[in-house]
Amino acid sequence: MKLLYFAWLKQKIGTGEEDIPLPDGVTNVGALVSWLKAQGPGYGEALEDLSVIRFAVNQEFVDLDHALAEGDEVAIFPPVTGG
Amino acid sequence: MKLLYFAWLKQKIGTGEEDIPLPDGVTNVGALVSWLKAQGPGYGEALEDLSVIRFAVNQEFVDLDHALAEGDEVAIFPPVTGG
Amino acid sequence: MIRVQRGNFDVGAEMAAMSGRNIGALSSFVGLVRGEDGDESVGAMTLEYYPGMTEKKLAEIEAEAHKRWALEDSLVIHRYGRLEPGEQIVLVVTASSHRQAAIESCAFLIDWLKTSAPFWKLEERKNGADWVKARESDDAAAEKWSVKK
Amino acid sequence: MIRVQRGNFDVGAEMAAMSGRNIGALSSFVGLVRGEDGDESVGAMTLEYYPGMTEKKLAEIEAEAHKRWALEDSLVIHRYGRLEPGEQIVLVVTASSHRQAAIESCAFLIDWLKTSAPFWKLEERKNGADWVKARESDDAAAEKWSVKK
Repeated sequence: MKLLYFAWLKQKIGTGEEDIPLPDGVTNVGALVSWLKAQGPGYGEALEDLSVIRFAVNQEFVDLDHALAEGDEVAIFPPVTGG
Repeated sequence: MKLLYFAWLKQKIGTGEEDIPLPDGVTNVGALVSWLKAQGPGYGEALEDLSVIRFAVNQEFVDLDHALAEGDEVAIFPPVTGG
Repeated sequence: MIRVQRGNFDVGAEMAAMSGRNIGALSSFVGLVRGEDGDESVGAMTLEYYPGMTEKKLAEIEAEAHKRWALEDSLVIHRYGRLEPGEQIVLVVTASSHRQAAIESCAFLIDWLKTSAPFWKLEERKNGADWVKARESDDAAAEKWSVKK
Repeated sequence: MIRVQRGNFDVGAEMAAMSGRNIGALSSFVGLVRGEDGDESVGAMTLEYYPGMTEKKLAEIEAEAHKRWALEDSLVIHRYGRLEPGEQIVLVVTASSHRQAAIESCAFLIDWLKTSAPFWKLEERKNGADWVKARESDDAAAEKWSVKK
């Protein structure tokens, strides 16, 4: 799957995009976040407060319980601020 | 005083502007209209239905009972339609 | 600024010329001569105005907009004379630090201009030319802002 | 039409390019980078976006505007990247036969763009650069149109 990070999430994680296989046991966005938090201190810091984080799967806004499949494009970003 | 006519009033009266001395006994706009109606068939026709006529004196909207003085600029026109 | 003029105007140039210390929002409205009214095709229209009073009333409503909203700058251009379908009639531009002030004041000015500005319109149609009557739906638009006509 | 682009845009040319059978009203809104926020001076801002999703969401809201109002044409241009104070950020143009449709749809689109479009802003201030937080007053502006964010 493709992971995309924007704004300060991108800065804290240290990359804007990465490709990973869907991790074992990860069935939804919430589980993916838990898995990511264990991947390093940048991830842990970036994903600490979920109240200021939003998610999109295949370019549609979703909640934490949205199911994931191999091949999905998952984007993680702060609430949008508009232009 | 200076009299100005606009739109179809100008067409019916046959002129857009005329200078006349304040007629004897004419003290307000209503009296001026009565006096004008007697000045010819064009005036009579133009000023027949006062519900579709508006007045300005010295470039401010006024009612029929607005007092007139020598030197006033009196404009007579249909309700404005905007641009 | 208020301009009543015979000639056309350049919207881009006018918007670019708006000046202010801290403009974050520019709203504009351009009114054009339509070629159709419902199913009926219409021809040119001729706009008559009252030189002196028209500019005065336009300046008054512009001042009122500056009283109601925090505007950095504003512009009203209104043309007169005979205009063909597709031609520009009127331009309103408002500039503010914030978008609500720019948007609302622009809507306020154009609602007033389209209903209460001292202009009279002669429309050319198939059966001849007719002076346009004031419309009640337009009055309602002006009343929404509680402006004395 | 939707365009997300790095470069600047020419408001006059874009408005002149609007096409329709019977355009009587053109509304536009231009958002610019302000140099001051309250008493504080601000520097450049950098706009980040989500290529693909941002265009998709902009196209969706444009389609929604065409569903709600009888529009002849519409245009949304949004820039990304680093922009200095005074630079243009966003343009909305709506064209309709009637002014209320043009004015309301333009306000609808810009309210949505300013609050709900997938962009993130990094502002440069005296003490460094900060990512702008979503504002509640902006949410209220979008809610007025009952649009799902």
